[in-house]
Amino acid sequence: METEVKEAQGKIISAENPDIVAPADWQPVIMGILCNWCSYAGSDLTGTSRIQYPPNIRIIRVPCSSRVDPWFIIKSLQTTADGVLISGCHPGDCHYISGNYFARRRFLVTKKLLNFVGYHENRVQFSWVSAAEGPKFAKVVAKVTEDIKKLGPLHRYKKENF
Amino acid sequence: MSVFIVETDKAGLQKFYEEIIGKFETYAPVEKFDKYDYKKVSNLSECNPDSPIETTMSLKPLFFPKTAKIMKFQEDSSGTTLSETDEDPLAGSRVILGVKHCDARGLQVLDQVYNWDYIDTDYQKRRINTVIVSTRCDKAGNQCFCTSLDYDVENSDAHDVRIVNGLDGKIYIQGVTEKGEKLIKSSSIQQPASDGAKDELSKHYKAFDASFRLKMNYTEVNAKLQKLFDSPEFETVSSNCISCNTCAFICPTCHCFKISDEKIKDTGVRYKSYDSCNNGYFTLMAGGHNPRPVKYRRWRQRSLHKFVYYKERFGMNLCVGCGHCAISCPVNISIFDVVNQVSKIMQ
Amino acid sequence: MARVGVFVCYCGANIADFIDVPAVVEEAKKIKEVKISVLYKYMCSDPGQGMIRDAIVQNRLTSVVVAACSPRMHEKTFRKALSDAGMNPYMLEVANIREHSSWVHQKDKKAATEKANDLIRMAIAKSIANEQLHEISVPVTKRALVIGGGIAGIQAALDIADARIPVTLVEKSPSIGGRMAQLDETFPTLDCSQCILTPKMVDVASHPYIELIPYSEVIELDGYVGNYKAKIKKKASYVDFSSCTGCGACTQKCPVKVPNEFNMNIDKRKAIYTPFPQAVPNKPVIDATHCTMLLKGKCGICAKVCEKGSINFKMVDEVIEREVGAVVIATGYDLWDPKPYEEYGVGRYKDIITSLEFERMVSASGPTNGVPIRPSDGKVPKNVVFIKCIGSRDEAKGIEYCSKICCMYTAKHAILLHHKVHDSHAYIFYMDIRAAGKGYEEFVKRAQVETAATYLRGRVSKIYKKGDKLMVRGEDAQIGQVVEVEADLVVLATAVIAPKDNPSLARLLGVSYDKYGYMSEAHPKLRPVETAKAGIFLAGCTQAPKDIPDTVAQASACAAKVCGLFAGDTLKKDPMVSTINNEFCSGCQNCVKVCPYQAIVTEEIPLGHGSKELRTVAKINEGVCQGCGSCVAICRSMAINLAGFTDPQIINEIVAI
Amino acid sequence: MCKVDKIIDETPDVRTYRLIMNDPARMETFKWMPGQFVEFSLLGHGECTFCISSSSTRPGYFDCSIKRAGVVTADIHSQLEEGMDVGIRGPYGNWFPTEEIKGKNLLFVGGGIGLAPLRSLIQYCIDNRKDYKDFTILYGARTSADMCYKEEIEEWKKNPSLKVILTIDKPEETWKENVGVVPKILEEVVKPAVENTKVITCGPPIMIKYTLVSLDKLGFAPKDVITTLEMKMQCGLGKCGRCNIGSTYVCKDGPVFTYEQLKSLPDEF
Amino acid sequence: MDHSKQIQDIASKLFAENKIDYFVGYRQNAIDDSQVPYLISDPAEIPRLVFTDRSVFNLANYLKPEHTRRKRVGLVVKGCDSRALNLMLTESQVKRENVYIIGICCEGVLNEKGEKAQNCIECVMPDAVVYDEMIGTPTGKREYIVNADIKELATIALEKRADYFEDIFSNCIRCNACRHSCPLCYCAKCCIDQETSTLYHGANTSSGAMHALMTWSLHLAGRCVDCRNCEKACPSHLPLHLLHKQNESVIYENFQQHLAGMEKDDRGAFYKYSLSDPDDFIL
Repeated sequence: METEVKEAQGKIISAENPDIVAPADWQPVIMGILCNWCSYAGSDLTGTSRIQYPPNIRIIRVPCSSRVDPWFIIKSLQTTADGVLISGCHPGDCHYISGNYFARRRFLVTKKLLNFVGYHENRVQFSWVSAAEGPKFAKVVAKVTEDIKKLGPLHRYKKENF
Repeated sequence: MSVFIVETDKAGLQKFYEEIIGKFETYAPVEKFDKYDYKKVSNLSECNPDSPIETTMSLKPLFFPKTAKIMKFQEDSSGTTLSETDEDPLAGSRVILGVKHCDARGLQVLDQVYNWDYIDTDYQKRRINTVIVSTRCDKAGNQCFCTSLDYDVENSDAHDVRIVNGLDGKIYIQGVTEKGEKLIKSSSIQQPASDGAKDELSKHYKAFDASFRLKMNYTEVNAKLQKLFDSPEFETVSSNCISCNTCAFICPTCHCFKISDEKIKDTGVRYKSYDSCNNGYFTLMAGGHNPRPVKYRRWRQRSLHKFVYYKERFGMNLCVGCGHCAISCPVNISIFDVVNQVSKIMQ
Repeated sequence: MARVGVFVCYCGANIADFIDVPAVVEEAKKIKEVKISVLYKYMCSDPGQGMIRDAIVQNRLTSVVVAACSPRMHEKTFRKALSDAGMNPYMLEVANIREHSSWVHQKDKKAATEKANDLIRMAIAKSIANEQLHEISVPVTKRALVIGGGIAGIQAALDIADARIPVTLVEKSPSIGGRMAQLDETFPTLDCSQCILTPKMVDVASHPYIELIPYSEVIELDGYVGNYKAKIKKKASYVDFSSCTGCGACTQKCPVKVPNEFNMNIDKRKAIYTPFPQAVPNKPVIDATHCTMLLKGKCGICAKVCEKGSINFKMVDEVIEREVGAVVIATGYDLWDPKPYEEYGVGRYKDIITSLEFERMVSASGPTNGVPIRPSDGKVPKNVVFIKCIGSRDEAKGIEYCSKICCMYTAKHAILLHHKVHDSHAYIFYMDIRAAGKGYEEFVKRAQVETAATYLRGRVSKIYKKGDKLMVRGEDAQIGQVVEVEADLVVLATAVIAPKDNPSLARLLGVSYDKYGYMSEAHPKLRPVETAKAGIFLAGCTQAPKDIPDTVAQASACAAKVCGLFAGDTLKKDPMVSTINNEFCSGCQNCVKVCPYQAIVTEEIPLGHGSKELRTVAKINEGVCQGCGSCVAICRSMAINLAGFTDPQIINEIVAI
Repeated sequence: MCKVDKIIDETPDVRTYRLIMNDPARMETFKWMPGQFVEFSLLGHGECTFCISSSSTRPGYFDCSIKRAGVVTADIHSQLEEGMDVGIRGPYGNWFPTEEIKGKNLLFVGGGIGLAPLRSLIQYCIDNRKDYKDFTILYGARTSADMCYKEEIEEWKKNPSLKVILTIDKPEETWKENVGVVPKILEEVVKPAVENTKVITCGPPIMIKYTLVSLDKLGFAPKDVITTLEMKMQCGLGKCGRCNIGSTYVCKDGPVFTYEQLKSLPDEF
Repeated sequence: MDHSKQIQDIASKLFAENKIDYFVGYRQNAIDDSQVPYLISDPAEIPRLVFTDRSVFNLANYLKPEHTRRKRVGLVVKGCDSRALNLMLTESQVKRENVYIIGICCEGVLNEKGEKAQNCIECVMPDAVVYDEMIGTPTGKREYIVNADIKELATIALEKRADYFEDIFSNCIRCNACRHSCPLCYCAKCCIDQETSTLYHGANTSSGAMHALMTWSLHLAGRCVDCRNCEKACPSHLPLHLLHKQNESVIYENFQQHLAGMEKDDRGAFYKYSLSDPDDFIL
């Protein structure tokens, strides 16, 4: 990847937009929104199993992935986050019977729409992680972090510059 | 009022514009998404100020932006500190080209409300530092009725420089105010107009005036509307309004705004942004009382404010007859129609 | 302004080794709402909780953030501490700095510390938007409704009633007893089905806490857990049960003969009948589809012979209402119709029968007085072929699942055949023998050894008639050869299927059902008795095929659940439920459509203050809502919020970093 | 910027916030007249208009009484604590004609939170007692718990130069004063003399409406009836256009109007 | 396409039989050749009713309570309008017995330039899908075409596309004309309305507009019927259809070819699900 070359020169250059350059020690912030019954429990298992993963994710607990309104994602991207990871129960395993099926539809459309208006598709990612999948959670976080590091910091539509 | 006139031709006018663009921060109608709006230009090729162009938004946003920061604040454990915003109200001077006279008149009307009692300094600064170069329309647009209102379109002093494409093929550049005169004098176009220029201008105006389809008797309308507060006709004419507020946002003279705070963590900004009296929440009070809860009441406020109240208070009609609202209205309501219809009912 | 206390836990070395906890404590102090920020070795210990309690009182805290292990671990502990200190327990937020930081970033103390700071900031921000919540208590009607009077329904009703909780038992047919009443003996002990069942049936009839409503169906169920209202249709029986003594004169004199469904249509019953001699209640009903008096207005013999004058031809269906707090569904099962097995000659050859028909024949009280016969000529069969997995495990013709009981009852049938016809021989074609269960494997062995039944592993490919015998051609997979058996009688072990009314019943009760029509349990492992709808439970084959011991166990489990539900005067519920702001609700009712629990209904409210016009808005039933938040996210006008996870709380969390 | 010095719970949903400017010099020069209002901001939550409910004759602080009614006021009630900062702009608007009413009998008619602007004027008049003749205060509230400034009312009652009449809408067991809506009490109990009297009234719209009718009946001339108007305001500077009634800007030309002036305005408040 | 006469006849009949309190149609604009939505309660006004290929505005908008106050309404709907109406019926905003629907088999309407409008070229259902009376000859459902602009935008580089959209969002003046003109934005209080929202205290900045327009378009995802009322209303002429068509194409492609409001009682795409919805984008 191009990114790796540039990193050697002490800079991260965004794969999304070459104009965005960040110092090599730049760390993205990833907003993780996890459902209580599967993914949050899974992430707890990652902890109890002492599986190590990158420290960039900040986790918000919600009862079900269906609680996630698309504007959580937009709000995150506009304020604090460089990327968003939303995780829920595997299809069919939803603690609330059908919540993740409704959520899945919304996520697909939201992801495509965000991509359409100019967010790289890797900025917003989704995963199914069950309560037993501690190692998977670590893998997912590592992948998402890696993806977003390549994209560099998110500047568009940021509200922090008052 | 200055009556300094120079005459030139097409090429001369181009040169005049180019010189301005070279010297000043210049704005002109620029095309975007199939419509025109005033945007900063750095090259004459980006715009076409020769003939007046119907812009969607009026000149208003250049003086009274759709959103402006009023102040910033920062909270910490010791308390709250306020600070000025970094927004620059306009330091140097700028020139706006290709303005229609109705838009310019809009500013003149706005001056009244901004300069009574408390003076809005940001607005004031922008006004003082701007030179408005208007191009007189050759003929009326479909929705125009500026000549029917309470101001003298022919000799309007709302703009600083007027450019007229004379019927004789010459182009006249007329300095209307001192600011305008100075602008012309600083340019290289210096051929004074011939004696016939004034006649030529008035001939042009007559032709322009004759092209209007929409005419009303302003004095009569104004007088009638004053007595029509309880007219049921307001309900009829507003029935197909969808309360979308477009008219107010694009109106050159609508000046209502709201104040809102936005805060992220401990810092925040207070904004002032456009609002509209057609909005149902506009007058809704915290206790739930709303003096204008239904559509027709809001329409009544809008029409009467435009044609009666403002005149009563500030001596100018709040509608300048530009027709922007009728063009942008999704359901094609025209305020000309509305006031005409309401006032006719009385006869 | 909010006054927040932050309590950071070392968790021994678990957190302190990988996170610079003192720095975290200092960082939290920088937030203006934070009034106290302290550190302790084990927050969850008694002294740790004491610290929290004292700090709440001393600093007049409005909310508390504990930075420690996962909220899934100790949230309840800390909530208790809050309420002990007189604070609303839901003003607590837990920042998970152990599972989410110290344990997973052990190599990077700086990053782990930073992350802990952020997690605490988020928790503080969220806690500021927390609202005081109170446990929801829902009043309970202490009466249970049991649908279905088979062994599952009987057991559940008796167990609940024994706890002195009134039960309404609704049975579709004229008598309770269900499938078990049709059985002769039961595996693996071969005790007589009637002998163990009928005492229970009598108990039901005489139990002071059981109201038995036979010959009736549930047609409507409204309400929610603790507060259901059921409408029950009592079908017209044309017999006044209160005066009828069950003498049986009417059934004897009735001239109309009808195939007897209790005996699998092997013999006939009358148009006025009791299904079987031990029926409970032992009162006859008139079969309106066959009674000539009801059909044509001629006859009326039964009315003439009835000394009590209990016959009433003018009786009509009656709908009664019962308020109940819980419902047990025990609708049992049906048997699969083996018609698709054309190659076996099903329907063409009279001597191919189903196992339940065989069961009725070998029953001592059955139509043949306990002797199996060939339907074609009434002779006692010698060679009997049993074929298992008819319909079961057969995706092409039948259903995918294993019916679970066929292996065992076929073994039982082999033994029973041997008992009834000593010189007979049983051949059993099977795919696998599934005999998991107490005493089951031994029972199969007994069939194989004691009765010398021939077990042939393989599918039967064809049955054809040769003389008055049936030739059964199949493959013996163990020897790899085609075998042919000459049979007097062929018994098909047909699959167990869900009753055909299950889906419609499920819909009216508002519970979900699977693709086979079985009612769905809330969780296949951990909540096998509950449905997803609170207060509705499942017993027996209505959920999936089961044998009698499993059914009875599940029925008793249901009873335990019902008794648990009724233990208090009110039901206590987590307050994390959705709430609707009527002002914002536009009544589009999409929330109603996405709610998995039917917890949302609509109500009419005045259009404005004192207005007579009405508009429709959604209304959440707190008693039913489980707090998933599906409705919140789909509500476009943001009229719904989920307590504990409100929009402001989540906005605060998002922007807090 | 001002600091909240003290918060007084008046009723279950009304609180009085006593405010002191952070800059003592500005507090010194901050002068206002009864009836004027300020723009009160809880930063990040929004700005609201409140009248000052104390009198500048009692310097060093000023009071704002705030009823929980909407989003911002709810935030103020839940978030604002003693010692916190609030933003204040003002004072804006006109004031009660303190000069014009000199030497007259004064009748104050207040309802609910409507006593707040009156309180400012009452304090002002008490502190300049010699300038005015008879004082009557009629104050009504929905219940006894909804009465604002209970302690101060007690003080007024003790003051021999004031006549204080209280009423609540519905009877309560421990209530010893009048029962009934304000206009009724006005007509039946107060029976004010019309001669040389100015009436100053403020309260909920419905109360004002019927009080004006009663006053008409009692023979008061519209010019002798003074009220303050409630209208949505945001800028306080005659710019934002919200408080526009006809050609009048309530924030500049009001909020104090005589009944006579009100009659000339379009019926939109 | 001129159905003025038929509509006038039906309107007179409805008034004569006292079946309606209001009739909503179009009349000729006095000033130019455009048409104005026309709400009449007086049969005397009927002769002014027209319907031609200039009858653009989606009249279902006038079924919102603020306009016709839950009275009985006679209404003219084209194909797309009727789909919106269908959704309003599904979402309990309108009582079926309160509307008398005159369905038009639409031949497409003209845009401001006098050309056939883009949404009419790409129209999937020109005939009214719900009606009491039908005017014209039904031509039936057509094949779904992915919007030409979407296709084009999808091919350009991400960063360019981002710039393009940032430009769109920064030109938004937050006048809310789009939502007011949308028949399906009937919420009593809108979540993107700055005045009442718990979500936006924000100002008219491009990020505020982006948040608002994105949320708005997601609320219309699987419900938008492509009548383009919003786009016509937008004073800034923003190509709002891009957002809606993008969502529509994703939904059509992935969720059993769902198109909003085509069938009676068919809910929006987000209020139902299928077990076979795509899962491959999820890690």
